[in-house]
Amino acid sequence: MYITFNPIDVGALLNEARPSDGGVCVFLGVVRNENEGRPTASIQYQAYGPMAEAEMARIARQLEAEWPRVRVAMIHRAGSLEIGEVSVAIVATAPHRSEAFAACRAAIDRIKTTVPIWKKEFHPDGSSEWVDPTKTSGDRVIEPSGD
Amino acid sequence: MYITFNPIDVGALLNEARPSDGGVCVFLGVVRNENEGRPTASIQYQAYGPMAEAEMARIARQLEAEWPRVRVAMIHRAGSLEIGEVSVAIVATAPHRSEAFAACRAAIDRIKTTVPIWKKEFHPDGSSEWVDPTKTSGDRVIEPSGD
Amino acid sequence: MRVNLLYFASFRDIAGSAEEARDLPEGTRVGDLWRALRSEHPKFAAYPAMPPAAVNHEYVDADRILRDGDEVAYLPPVAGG
Amino acid sequence: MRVNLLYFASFRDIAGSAEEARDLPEGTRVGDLWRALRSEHPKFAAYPAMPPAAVNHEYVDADRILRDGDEVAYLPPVAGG
Repeated sequence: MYITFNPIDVGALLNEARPSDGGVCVFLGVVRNENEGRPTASIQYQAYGPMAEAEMARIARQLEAEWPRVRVAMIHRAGSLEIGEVSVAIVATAPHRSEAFAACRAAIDRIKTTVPIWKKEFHPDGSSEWVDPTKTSGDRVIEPSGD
Repeated sequence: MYITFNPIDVGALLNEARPSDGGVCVFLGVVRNENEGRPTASIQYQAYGPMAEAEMARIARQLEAEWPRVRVAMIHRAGSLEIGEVSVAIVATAPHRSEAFAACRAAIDRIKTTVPIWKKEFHPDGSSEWVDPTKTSGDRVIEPSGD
Repeated sequence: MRVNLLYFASFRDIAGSAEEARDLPEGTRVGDLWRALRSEHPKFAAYPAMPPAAVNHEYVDADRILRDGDEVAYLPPVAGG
Repeated sequence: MRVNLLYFASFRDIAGSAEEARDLPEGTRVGDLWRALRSEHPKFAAYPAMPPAAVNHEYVDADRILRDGDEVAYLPPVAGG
């Protein structure tokens, strides 16, 4: 449960499973080459570090209370990221896969809602802006023709 | 989409994302230390290799037809596995996380239903048997007291 | 004609081998061959219905007609994942 | 009493700084301080309601009374993930 300015070591996260765990669900957020139909060159993530870490820990405790057999770990990047870099990694381990999937999905949804991290998109034309998900829908994407 | 007798390199699987992908969902099946309340010492996976690979490829094509923006990769182990080893790895990449989660979850459910792979459980007391999921429910587990 | 018959997992234990070549009359169907195996191995007779069957790595129905060179397998309940 | 006020992302652009110390009268609430910021920075006035606020790394309501040494932040819409 931490914020890092260094690339996330995803392989290391996969050693989280306990001997009683049969299912591991991992979610990775990756920097895309476009958003809302506009090309992206890079992303700068700014975090309110201590509060972001406290909030991620609170979310993990909350998830582990809702799914007592699940353990959740999460890491979020800060700083400047190129296309294809991992911005967030979540690992949910559980005896069975249903719980692992459900907790992992809930983790990323809650991270996006309450963890104080912001992202500035830089475009190939040199322009940039802070992303406001309350004004744009990440899922209502204009399909790029060559995608 | 293959069967391997060697440990699965999960890290390598994570390089599957395309520049337009924003979400990667990974599922790992891991050998547990118990099943249906009985302790497990190790697992032997036997695969009908060529058919298992053909069936995994068919499932991937089917998933990519249902979720056209998703790409799915899957690897299954064969041979003898210890507790904690990864038996199956699935990676679903997509522009957005909903599709990645849905396709990954469907992939493991379908693998368990139709891919011709069998597992023999070995117990600490030396006994062993082929697992028949049609007779036992993997989710109706007797809770071990210390779990 | 001759087909190659493969056995896996508990079926391999019942048959006592992993693979065997079988000479069959023309027109033999997948369901016919299963009935022959039931009569040879009493433990196969314990199965109320024909298990899932594959010819040349694809699932097939009981009425699939076998051809020379086919690879045939009856599959006990799968347990991958 | 004195609090430490932090700005992030677009709010940092509006305020022109990342951090400032503020002397406030005893009993000042989180909502009161937001109203003061609105009067200083016209762009904050564009926000119809007080944005989510945090004191000492926890979300708080507008009626939270501020105390000496508190770390206060008003948070623009988060976009992690």
